[in-house]
Amino acid sequence: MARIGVFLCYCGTNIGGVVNIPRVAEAAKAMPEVVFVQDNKYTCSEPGQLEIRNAIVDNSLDRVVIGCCSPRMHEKTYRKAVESAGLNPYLLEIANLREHCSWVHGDDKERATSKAIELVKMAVAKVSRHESLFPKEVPVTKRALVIGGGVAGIQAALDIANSGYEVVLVEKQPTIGGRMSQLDKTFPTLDCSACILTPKMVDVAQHPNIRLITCAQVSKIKGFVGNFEIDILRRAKKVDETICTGCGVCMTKCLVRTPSEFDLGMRDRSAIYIPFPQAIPLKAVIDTEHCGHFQYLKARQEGKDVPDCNICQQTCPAEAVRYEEEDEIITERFGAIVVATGFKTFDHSAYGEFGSGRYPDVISSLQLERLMSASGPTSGEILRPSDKTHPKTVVFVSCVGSRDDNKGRSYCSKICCMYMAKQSIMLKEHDPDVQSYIFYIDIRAGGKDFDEFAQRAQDEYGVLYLRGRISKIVQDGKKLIVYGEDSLLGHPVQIPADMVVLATGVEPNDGAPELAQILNVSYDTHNFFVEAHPKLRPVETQTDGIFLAGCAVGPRDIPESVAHGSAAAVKVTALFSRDTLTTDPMVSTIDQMRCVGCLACAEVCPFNAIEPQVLRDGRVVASVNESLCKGCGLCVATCRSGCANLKGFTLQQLLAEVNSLWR
Amino acid sequence: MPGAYAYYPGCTQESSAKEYGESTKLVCEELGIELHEIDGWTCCGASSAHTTNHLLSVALPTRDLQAAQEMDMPVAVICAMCYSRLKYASHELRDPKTLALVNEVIEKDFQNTTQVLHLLEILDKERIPVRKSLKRLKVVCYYGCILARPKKVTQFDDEENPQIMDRLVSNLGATSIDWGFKTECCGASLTLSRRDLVRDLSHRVLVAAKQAGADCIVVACPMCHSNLDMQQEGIAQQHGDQADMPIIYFTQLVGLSLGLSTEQLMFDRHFVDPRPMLREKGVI
Amino acid sequence: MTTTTVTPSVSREFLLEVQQQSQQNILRCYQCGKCSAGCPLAYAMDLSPRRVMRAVQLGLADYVLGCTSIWICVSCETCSVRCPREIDIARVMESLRMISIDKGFSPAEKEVETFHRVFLDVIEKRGRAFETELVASYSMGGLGTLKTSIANISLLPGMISKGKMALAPPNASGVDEVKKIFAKVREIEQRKTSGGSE
Amino acid sequence: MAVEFEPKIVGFLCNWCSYAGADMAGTSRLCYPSNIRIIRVPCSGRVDPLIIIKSFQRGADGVLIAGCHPGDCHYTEGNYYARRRFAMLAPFLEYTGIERERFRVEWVSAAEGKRFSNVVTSFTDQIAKLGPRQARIGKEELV
Repeated sequence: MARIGVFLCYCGTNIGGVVNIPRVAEAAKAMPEVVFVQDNKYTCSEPGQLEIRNAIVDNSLDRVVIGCCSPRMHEKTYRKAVESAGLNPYLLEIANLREHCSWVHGDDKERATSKAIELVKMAVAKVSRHESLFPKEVPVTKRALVIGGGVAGIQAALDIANSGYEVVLVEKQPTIGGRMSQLDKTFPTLDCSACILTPKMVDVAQHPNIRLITCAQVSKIKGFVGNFEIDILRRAKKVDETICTGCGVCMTKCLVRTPSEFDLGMRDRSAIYIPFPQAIPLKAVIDTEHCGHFQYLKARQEGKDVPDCNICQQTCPAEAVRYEEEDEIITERFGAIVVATGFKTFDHSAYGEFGSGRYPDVISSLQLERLMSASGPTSGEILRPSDKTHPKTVVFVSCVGSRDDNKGRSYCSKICCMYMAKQSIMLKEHDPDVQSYIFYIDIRAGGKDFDEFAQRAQDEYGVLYLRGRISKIVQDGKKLIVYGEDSLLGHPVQIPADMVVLATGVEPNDGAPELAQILNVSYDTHNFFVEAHPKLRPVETQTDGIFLAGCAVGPRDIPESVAHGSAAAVKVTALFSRDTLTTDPMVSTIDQMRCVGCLACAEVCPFNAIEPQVLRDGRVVASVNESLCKGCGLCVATCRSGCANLKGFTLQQLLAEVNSLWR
Repeated sequence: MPGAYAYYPGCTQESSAKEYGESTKLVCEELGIELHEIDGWTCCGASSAHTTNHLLSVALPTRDLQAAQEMDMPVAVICAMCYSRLKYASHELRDPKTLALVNEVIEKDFQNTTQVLHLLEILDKERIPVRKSLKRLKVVCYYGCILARPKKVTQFDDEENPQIMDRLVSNLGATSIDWGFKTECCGASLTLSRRDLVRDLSHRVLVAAKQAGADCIVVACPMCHSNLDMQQEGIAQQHGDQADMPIIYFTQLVGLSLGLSTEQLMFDRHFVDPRPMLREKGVI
Repeated sequence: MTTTTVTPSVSREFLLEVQQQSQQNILRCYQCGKCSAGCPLAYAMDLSPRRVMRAVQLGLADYVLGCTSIWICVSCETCSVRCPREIDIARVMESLRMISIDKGFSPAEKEVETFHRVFLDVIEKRGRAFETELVASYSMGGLGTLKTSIANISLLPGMISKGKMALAPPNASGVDEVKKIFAKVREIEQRKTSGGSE
Repeated sequence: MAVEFEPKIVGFLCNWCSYAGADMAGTSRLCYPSNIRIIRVPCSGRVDPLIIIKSFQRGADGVLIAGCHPGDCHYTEGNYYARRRFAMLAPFLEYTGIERERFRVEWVSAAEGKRFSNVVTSFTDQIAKLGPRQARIGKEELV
């Protein structure tokens, strides 16, 4: 026989004003196994908690029911109070007499009171079937994996490393730096993007706690928070990066020319290449798709005769070229993961009305960044791609691939309004004769000094803003005719332009949903990763130990990405500040004697927490990894043999609640 | 594979676009494409029904589709307006309630399984035995507004930059020039009521074609043809510049490459006579 | 200029009528102006398509039903296929024309409305469009203005000499069915309007 | 009629959305009929059809399940399983003689206090109209 104590809270008049507490107390005394009943003005107050503690000790209570506010409010508080009396904190049940009774039945005190009695009865019935539960302690591997080496990932890696923990930074491209390394200037301060980013990139390379793996991606994950085991697929660079000095001789010798990804096709690169002069690591890689040697190998396999090329291998002063190098899988253990896979810009070929990329002088905003960059294809001179002349009339078009359901992109990309202002200002700085026009729908300039900056573009630099989305661009000789409406004027307008810049929107990088599936974290319809809570847990995921940073979550600017990188780093270091982790004990259990090994439970488990286990007699049964289980109970409702149960919400406990209503 | 089709000529074939209808018949005969004219076909309602009465605009083309259903052949259409109206009707009739209502109106049992094809779509799958190459001819293809639009209804081709007619003329040996006015509107049904606007719009198209360096404009719609060809004199009066731009149906171009004569293809019926240009380019 | 009074009751009623008729959610329009930027005829309209949409959002029935834009629109669908909010604007224009006829508005572009009426009359009578009769009855029936009539008639000799005008009317055996369709559509519409008052 | 029918309704509410939604109804003081008895579960996907059958067997006049809106599940997909499971259960209940109207599945978010109050009110009215349960499943004894 259990010894249950019932504590009833008046909550001032919140409960007591509607529910007749003395009558509830009277009824409680008659309930089975109840040996003690007490009421209190405010149970949650310091003296209220003390009374519970004393009552437990004085009356040797072994179960506690508190009739008070919602358990979502004070369950933790009361668990502590119960624990302080030497009782297991999970031997407590709360009857919600406030939110679910007095506050919603204030119009009928009589009915409210009888409902309160039943709510207490249900809690008593349930608590008598409670068991002591004990959280588990698991050790933490204090190493972090950061996926993505853009500015958000760099920031997260540096912050974690500076806190004294080891970091592995994995980057898909041959270099870190991300989108920011492609930019010329940054808004609204106009400081040079490379000047502020490259020192950080160098810090990453030189930090004793950071190991950088480029040309690599995560291919598999096992384990759980504190103890992830991760496979990293490192694609062969065909160059030994421990020997390559980054001298660049190979690039001058290579015979192949193919459009540079870094310069968005506005310049060619060799097949063995370093993406840009400030790349980290400053090591060459071979693009096997275009390299003459690998085309020779492929042709030979197909029985065709193509001349071989190994000029880079022959001329490399350091003898670093390794054609035979293979892809490899690196398996490592980590305690936490930061996902910072970043973004790419919308591909404007989806807009047939803007020429689908047919007009050479209709370029994307990121291409304009490369044109403006001193290290870009034109050494910072702004020349139109078609005839290398200086454009004098430039039209900017906002929301290309943003706020357009027609193109499956309903969201605002957030950064375009500001970078258009920046680019139009920079055009004027480059050439005072340039007149820029910006077609916008709304100017979204929320941010420190943002609106002032957009205004400055207009009143100091003479940029003309026209409110309206354009509908068509037509090539007319050397001019591009832009058809729009000035919606403030209410008239159609057309502008003969020398160059058109499409402000292409932000979208998640390729491979984001595949990575999300590997990591088992959620992503939205646009393939952005989803935060655990959009406001209060912006860098966490629903999976413990996996954090998010930067544009992988949604469009954001540089300072925000940096802040989110740091925020994710803080979450990681907070996790690493402990030697062990406590896990919630309200998890699933499997009665392995009754389990038939159908593993339907494993199939439905959203957290891959159930795995087959082979018993000594050869029988296969389900087994719950308590560190992974989140206690949703999906397996329990799925189990056909009734051997799965959920601690804290067992079938017996729920049935006891139901049954008590008719007892 | 040449096939058999239920042919829907459209009202203009009997008068203003007779050369379109005749060249279609000759070309299909040459290529072995069987066209069986739908018996007792009637008007699709054109833009007038579409503009003023929704139910009528679906019911009129459905009557013709129903007649084709009895022939158990896909429908071949040459007029872009008819094509658009027939396609639109099929699209609307996917809703069973609309189908039931329209069946009540036409007093028939139409199943809405009949396929509607523009002759361009049929020729696109055809290998054309070019007997006379048009290799010195530089053309722009003008699809007009409703052939490719809206794609969810017509399923015709890319709605902003269609290629099907460009592919065809390239196969004939001519050069098709990329230009920005492929799908711009010529003014369509305003021909009689607001001729001034039609002349503005058609003028834009003619000027763009001229700037693109085209010898002629190739069209697939009788209304585009009449607005661009018949109105050219009036356009010159209204805008002060003479385009002298021949407007040729794609069927006539195919006919030329198959070796048909200009008389057979009725070039004499054009307001802007294409024959001097064709002679200069060595096509005839 | 005048001040427009906007009240919930007025704006709701007309908006809902247009939405019902066109099957489009006009409130989705965020006034970007892409429709008007691409419309080949916007230059000739008194209200750009964007402003038509705005007026419907506010429920300004008289303002929009009396405008020339709805009659100048030729349903080329450029606006509809490019609308970033996926509204079929051409369909909204069509609905506004029908509502305007229903409500007895005198069309701001009388000629255009007349042409469509004459066209349908010819079809009902003959089953097919008979261009010669169309031009003749539109131009000479005193329906069009003198200027357009003369312009249209001036084309006739050329057309006839080029053989572009058939002299004999078309002979469509389906004409009886077409007549029935017209009658039936009228009957259904009658049923609808009287059904509403039942 | 001497005594007015007082239906007894059991409600299984997921902890993250609907239970919080019911709390929100309380915080907003939105009154609703007092016939519902709420049982907290971690997820609507935890609710075993067995518990529902047992509730009816014990004498419940109606059973309400409420969980997060599809797509919003705290455990990413529990409510999808719940939805499918209960779509299967409803015809079975009908087969055993329990009217389909006595069993309802609703999605209520943590912010939808008003919605929760509306759901309970309309469900209670619906059960009251149906009257006391006629069909009985097996022997209504304690399990």
